[in-house]
Amino acid sequence: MAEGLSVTSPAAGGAPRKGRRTARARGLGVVFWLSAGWVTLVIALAATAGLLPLADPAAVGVGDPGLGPSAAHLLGTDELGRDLFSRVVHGARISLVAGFVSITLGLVVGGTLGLIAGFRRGATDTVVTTLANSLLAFPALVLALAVVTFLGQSPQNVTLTIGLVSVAPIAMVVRGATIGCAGREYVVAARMLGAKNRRIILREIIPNVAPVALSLSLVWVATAIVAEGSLAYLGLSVQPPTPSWGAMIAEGRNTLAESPGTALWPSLFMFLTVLGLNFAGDRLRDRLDVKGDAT
Amino acid sequence: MFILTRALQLAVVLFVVSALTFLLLNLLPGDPVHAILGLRATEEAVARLTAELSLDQPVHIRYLEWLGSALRGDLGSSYINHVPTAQAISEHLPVTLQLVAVSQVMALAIAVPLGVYSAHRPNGWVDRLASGFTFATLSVPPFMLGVLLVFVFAVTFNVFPATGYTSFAEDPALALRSLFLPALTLALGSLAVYVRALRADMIATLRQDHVTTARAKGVPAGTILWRHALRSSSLSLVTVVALHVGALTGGAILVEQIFALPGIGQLTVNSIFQHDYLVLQSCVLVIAVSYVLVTFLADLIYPLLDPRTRHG
Amino acid sequence: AKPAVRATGTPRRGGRLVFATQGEAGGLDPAATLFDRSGHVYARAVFDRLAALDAQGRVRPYAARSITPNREATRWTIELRPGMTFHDGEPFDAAAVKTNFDAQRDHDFLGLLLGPIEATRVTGEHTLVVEMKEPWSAFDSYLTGYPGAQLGYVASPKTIGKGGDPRHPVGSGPFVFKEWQADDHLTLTRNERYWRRGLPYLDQVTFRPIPDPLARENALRAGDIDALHSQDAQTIAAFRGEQGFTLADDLSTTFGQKDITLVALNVSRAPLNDLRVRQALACATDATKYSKVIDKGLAPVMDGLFQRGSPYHAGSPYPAYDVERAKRLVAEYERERGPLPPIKVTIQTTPRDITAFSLIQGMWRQAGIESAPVQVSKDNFGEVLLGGGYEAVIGAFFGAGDPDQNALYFSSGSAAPNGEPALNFTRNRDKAIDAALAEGRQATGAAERQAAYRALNERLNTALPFVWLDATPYSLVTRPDVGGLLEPALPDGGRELGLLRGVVNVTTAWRAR
Amino acid sequence: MTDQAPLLKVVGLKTYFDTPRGIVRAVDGVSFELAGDRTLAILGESGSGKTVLARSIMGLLPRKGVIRQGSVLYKGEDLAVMGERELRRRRGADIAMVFQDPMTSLNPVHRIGRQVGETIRLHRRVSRAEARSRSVTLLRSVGIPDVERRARQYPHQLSGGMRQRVMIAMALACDPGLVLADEPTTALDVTVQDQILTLLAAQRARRSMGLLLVTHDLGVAAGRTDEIAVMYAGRIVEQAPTERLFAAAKMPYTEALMESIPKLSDPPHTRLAAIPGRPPDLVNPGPGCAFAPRCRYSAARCAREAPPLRTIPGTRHRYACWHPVGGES
Amino acid sequence: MTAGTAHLRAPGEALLRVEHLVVTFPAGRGRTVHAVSDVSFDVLPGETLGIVGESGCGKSSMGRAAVLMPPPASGSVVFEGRDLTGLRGEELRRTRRRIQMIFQDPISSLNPRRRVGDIVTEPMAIWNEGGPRERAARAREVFEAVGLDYDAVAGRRPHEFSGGQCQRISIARALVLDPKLLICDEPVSALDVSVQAQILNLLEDAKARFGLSLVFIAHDLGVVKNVSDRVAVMYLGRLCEVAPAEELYRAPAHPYTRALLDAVPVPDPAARPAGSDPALAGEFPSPLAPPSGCRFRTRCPLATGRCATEEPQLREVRPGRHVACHHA
Ligand SMILES: Nc1ncnc2c1ncn2[C@@H]1O[C@H](COP(=O)(O)OP(=O)(O)OP(=O)(O)O)[C@@H](O)[C@H]1O
Ligand SMILES: Nc1ncnc2c1ncn2[C@@H]1O[C@H](COP(=O)(O)OP(=O)(O)OP(=O)(O)O)[C@@H](O)[C@H]1O
Ligand SMILES: [Mg+2]
Ligand SMILES: [Mg+2]
Repeated sequence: MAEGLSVTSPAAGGAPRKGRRTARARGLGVVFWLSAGWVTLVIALAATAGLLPLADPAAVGVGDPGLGPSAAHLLGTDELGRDLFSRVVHGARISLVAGFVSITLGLVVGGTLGLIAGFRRGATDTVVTTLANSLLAFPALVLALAVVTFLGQSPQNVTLTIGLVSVAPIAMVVRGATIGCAGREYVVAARMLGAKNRRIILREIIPNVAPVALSLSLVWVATAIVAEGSLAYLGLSVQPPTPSWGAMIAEGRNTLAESPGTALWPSLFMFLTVLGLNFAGDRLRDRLDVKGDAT
Repeated sequence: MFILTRALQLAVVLFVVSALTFLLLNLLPGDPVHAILGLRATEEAVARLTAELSLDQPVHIRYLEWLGSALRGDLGSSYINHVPTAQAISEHLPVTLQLVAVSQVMALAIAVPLGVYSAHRPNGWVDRLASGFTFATLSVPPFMLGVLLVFVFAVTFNVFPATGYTSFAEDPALALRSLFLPALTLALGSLAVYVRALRADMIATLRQDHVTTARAKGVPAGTILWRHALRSSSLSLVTVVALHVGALTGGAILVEQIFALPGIGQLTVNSIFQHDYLVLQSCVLVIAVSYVLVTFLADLIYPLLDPRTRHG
Repeated sequence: AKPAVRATGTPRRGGRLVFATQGEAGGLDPAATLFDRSGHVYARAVFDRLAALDAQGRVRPYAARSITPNREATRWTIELRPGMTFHDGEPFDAAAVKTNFDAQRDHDFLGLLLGPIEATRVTGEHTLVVEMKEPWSAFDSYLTGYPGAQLGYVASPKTIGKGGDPRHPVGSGPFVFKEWQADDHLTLTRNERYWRRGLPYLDQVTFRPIPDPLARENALRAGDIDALHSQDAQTIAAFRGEQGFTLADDLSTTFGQKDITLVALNVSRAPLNDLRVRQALACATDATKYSKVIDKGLAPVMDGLFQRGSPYHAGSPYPAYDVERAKRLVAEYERERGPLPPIKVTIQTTPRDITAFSLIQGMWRQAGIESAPVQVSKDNFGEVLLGGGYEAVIGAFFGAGDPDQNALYFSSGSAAPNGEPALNFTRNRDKAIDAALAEGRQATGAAERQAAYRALNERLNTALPFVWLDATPYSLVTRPDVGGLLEPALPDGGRELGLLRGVVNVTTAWRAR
Repeated sequence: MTDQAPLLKVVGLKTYFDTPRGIVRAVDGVSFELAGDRTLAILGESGSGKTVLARSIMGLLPRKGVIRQGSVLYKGEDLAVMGERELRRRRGADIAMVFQDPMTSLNPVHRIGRQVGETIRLHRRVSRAEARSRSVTLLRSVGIPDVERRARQYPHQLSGGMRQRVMIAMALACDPGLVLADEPTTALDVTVQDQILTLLAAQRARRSMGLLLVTHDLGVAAGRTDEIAVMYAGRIVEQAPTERLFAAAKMPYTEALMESIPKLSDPPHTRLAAIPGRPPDLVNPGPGCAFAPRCRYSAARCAREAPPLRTIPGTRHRYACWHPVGGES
Repeated sequence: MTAGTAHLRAPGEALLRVEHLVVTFPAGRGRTVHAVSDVSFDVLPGETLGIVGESGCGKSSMGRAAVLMPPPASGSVVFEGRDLTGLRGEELRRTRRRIQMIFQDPISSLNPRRRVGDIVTEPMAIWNEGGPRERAARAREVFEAVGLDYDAVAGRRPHEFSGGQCQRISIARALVLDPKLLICDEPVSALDVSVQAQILNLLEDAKARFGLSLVFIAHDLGVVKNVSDRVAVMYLGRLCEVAPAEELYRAPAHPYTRALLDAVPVPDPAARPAGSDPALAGEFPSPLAPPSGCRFRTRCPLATGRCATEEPQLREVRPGRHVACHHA
């Protein structure tokens, strides 16, 4: 029976067909790990902000105004004498929550919609794409302004807004990936074996679409952080004196001359974090070889 | 046929967008009547104006009324300063359009050679440098980038104006100069995406058999890059450019604010704050129309670039 | 500081000026739009004012030849200069002025300010008589063209009110309307037939609204504009001592009234309807620190409605900064009425307001008073303020050429319940204040007026609808080759007040190159 | 061309790829000669290095990560040491190539007439119009009907067979001395394959060119070639004139290959003599014969020592095996 | 007009009986591709039906329509006596599990994100059969049948295997549900010649061991002959000839079959003189606008006027041999 090809040891039959695996593990590169490290650090700082021995970020006059970095105030103080390190760390909370939570939201809503549209096609698809296109055509800032002014300025609402804005692009990406995947022969094979739609989506489609969405999601998070910054810059994010990076930059921009740190530190944190996310996301996307897997 | 179905789709999108705006504005707090009347908001004045603006009607009736007159080309006038909406838009829209156009020309002028060369020598030093540079620019939010550019090029070196707008019709050279920094701010944001898209497509194309065929024919490398590979590699680029341009019409708001440009974004923001809903409604519509038109244009460009996508 | 912009040498004819203002004006019909600071800058380039303030703060005729009250100040006679015409050729005569006056009196809001006017009568081609219901000694200050006093601007009667295009002003002023692109620029060109011989010097003046102070400063540094005005101490701090620009400010001006940055308290809303809470807030607020931190120590700290040095300023009963006392007051309040809820402070979404709020919040917290911000946009600010939809609000108010111009903000008559628009936005009703305001308006003697306004100040500082912070310093920054912007000559000799509340006159401006 | 210098002489050609997995020895010491006017088939399974060999001869491999040794003498000139510029002048003019997949080998965005004309204009100083008329003639000569219209069409508007004809026209455009055809019919149906092979053979004969026909199909090689070289794991393991190879294959691999193919002459359900195992990995070849693990005659020596390519005296038959089929002769 | 059902055996005998199958696809702009036009065939238990034809002639469409993936435009598919085309939803799902399919591309028919063990036990999970132990045991059995060691391969993912091994895995997956009929859509076209023989032998073995019937689609005539009992030749959505394998190859009756056989390159240098004319001229016509009458007439050496007007029916020319040609 089947002469001689029975595989007896992993080594004999298991030499990888292509060297993708090993290349993947090795090839992420130093910059990726630097980026990931930075983002992780910022996340850790933000998560433990309450536990760290930091000054109250809103407390005025914990130090003299406009101090430079020192042991007492790692990044110095702003023109109100608030501790900049504490503010930047607490600001990270808002920015990161706005970034990650909103994209999670977008992924759940947009992902589901895209998945259903891409899988069912037909009328469902038409409705979803039309809605998504309408959302895309709708100026995001007007949407954001409307939601924020309607529901009030709170971290939750800002997050919700950015999540809402991210729904359409995410839905379109997921839809595309789903269509690409639903046409593959392993989906036909699963159906031949009698799998029902739910099972096919769960077992065959999601495992192939999720990496696409997830590898893009870091880039989306970066975009969402910038979006929060933009809203904050327009004074539409969280209420003062709660710090957020964008709000700090907007506030500190006018006092660049006397206390440059007020705007520069949050700018630097934001830049590095967004850069890190973009870079790590891009790397990951390259490495996950999204194209090869989903289309 | 194709154009017809697309046009129909676009009409539906516009319908949904305008209806959505109406609904959204209806939900917004604040009341145009009080905003307009201010101190004069006596009870009967409120009632009179409410009726005048048909704010006492249910939303869908108002929407249909608005739609009816909009379709007849009547977009109404501002509640606040009574300037006809069409005039307000025709004053502000060209600014944004010129800004976006210049920014995209800039972005493409940098992105195309950079993308092509990066793909020609992937992981070469140009590629690495380009990717580092474009990622950095991608990661500076526009409000930081704008402030930075102003500080360097306008305040410190006085090379370009920090604010203001001159129309091309008036003085092309000055117009270019005054649009330079804001356009650059927008362009640098798009740059990374464009370079990545083109580079990826280009690398894929350069791996294709027909490129080998060309090499086997003895076609020089430069000709292969620019004549054989670029055109069929620009589909993704066209797509992302369309998406960016479409989004920029409404997305240049921050840049318009930083550079004090009287664009459609400013008009939109002002009309939101002033509850000038008729103007806002039209702004949203104009932004949506330009988005939709640009994506439509992209659809028309694909077949020009790639005959395989030609219909019929 | 001495005004630094001075014409060196003789003015030169020709050239253009680009002047950046703080924001766009809604329109330029004096009878339809309430001008803000930018509006006034625009307006005095296109229109003539009947009167002006001189460098000592006295009212002097400008387009009018004379403005004279009767002894009781119940009838004012305005004599016009013969031969003046508007840009559209209409004669600038008593009938035209009457049309303007009547149109403003018909205006819902402007009409309120002009309440005491009984009637206007044309008694000669160039003579207009204004009859008052009651003595109105400061009426002439309403003709000088400052915020709250725009009656002095005279537009061509053809263009005023309903029939005209508010964005195509036609006046008799030094410059003629050319074009106006909203939110971008208003361009005016020289009126070749201006009645003031030899003026204006400039061929063209362009106003550009740049709301963001930093953008405005950058524009000047980048050379986009030639001059700007600002109400941000930051601007003074930034340009003070800087080579290559000339800076002027109004820090040393003591007459009239300054714009005062303050926290206004809505006395008709709990818990601020309790005097102890207002006292506590006043005690908890360190205005000196505020001035130092927010206004770089440049702005004079205020302890009342008038600045030190003003004739109306007096040692007042305003509570001194005293955290302990504030705490006691809060405790007292809480014993009686339960925990003090956080005070909602309405601010505008500008970085400056946000910083100011953060600082005040920090101060109040030290006295055990919590507060929370409510952000509104610039455009909604007025609506919220006048409608009483706030508890406390941070803002700058009351700058005027004459204290009488602010009467409506304090009088009981202009208060209204929350939800209805009221100029007396703190809704503080006080008979004594009404009396003081009437006295100030009617008194013709300086001493009587002084007493009246000192009484007003005293009452305000007792009832405490306002927590005073500091005066708002206005500044004017130009390129060095811009001359004639400050203390321009008046038509009949003497010098005009160059910079009050950011309003400047470009009639005599000139470029050295 | 003199008889002493063969049209193409490949000596010890090695082409390795430096990959993250290690060095891939795609072509590992290949030598052969091809006289003008003759057809040599390179026969081998997928991954045996046929394509790499053909491209390596043309110098068409990427610059980066490729290690190349040996010489490629075309009419006595070594292509392997030529600069890119010089090589470019020969490609398309002296040596032309036809690729496997006519779907992807033509530029999808250029009209086919232009693609043929481009080759002409690259190597011949002719006007645009001249190039156009020449390309029309060429296209007609490869059997494209309604040429004038077809020349203005894009590749996707043509059938696979038509496209391959265009490829051939392009290859013939400058009357090359040598054509390398890399599996020119693998993507085509049998009936079309038949047409294309016939066309290639006819053109080769008419223009008396050398033809290197790369294929994995024994049948294709059998009918149209003068000589066959069998490749396995980057090496030529047997080479002989076509008749001789079929009559007396020496290499067990060649034999096994012939046996594993279902023949039309066998009755249904004939059990096939499958070759066990799978083609070897080219990254870490062992020291011995690459076919040893699958070889039915394999002995201890085969795994230890690689057999050299030996020529049977007096013939053009070469093979590399310690235990040749039918014994050593 | 029908293309004939003369070649079908008695309905009771057949495991699968497909009649008058029509498959169409929308081709945009309101046009339709007639991929399969009125084709009938049947498969007896234990029989292998080979289907050959040129690319695009509708082989895959026919194979897929036979399992209603997607359902055909018209026609009936009777499997084990039940007409599948009448079934919907759950019932169809249950009946269809006895027919399984093997695809051309061994790699893309396996989900790259799942482990091979899961892929093969998935069918049992779908049908909720047995516990983990039974599933593993069954998987071990089918893996053994396709010549793979369950323990060595179960934990790995498809990309770690060669094409031949992937094809074995998909055969194993198809066998798990104990099917009666296996539809093989070009299962060896993507494989190397040396591996192809392994898979062909494996299919024969599996057929014997599990009592399968096979529909074997291929374009390689040699391969089809090797596995088939009966062969159907397709051209542009129609059947031209149906005959026992041996006879078809020995004496092709339809001119297309003959041309096809002539065009096959034979690994024998003596078989055909080099330089002879190609067996068949012309190109495969567009399925968007098939020729009238006999679809092969545009390339047929025997074509006459009648061929253009009258569509030939499959008719029995000799016992067991059915040809759709006026001139056969
Ligand atoms: N650019 C490359 N980088 C790394 N390895 C390569 C590259 N090109 C080819 N190879 C490897 O070289 C070996 C020979 O490949 P080649 O394409 O020559 O085979 P082939 O005989 O033409 O096969 P096929 O019949 O599939 O075309 C293969 O193992 C392949 O993986
Ligand atoms: N999903 C589809 N949509 C539109 N047309 C299709 C579709 N599937 C197949 N076709 C068309 O139907 C015809 C028959 O296709 P089918 O795939 O059945 O042919 P085939 O004989 O299997 O060919 P191949 O040998 O290339 O696999 C072709 O013309 C093809 O283009
Ligand atoms: Mg190959
Ligand atoms: Mg098929």
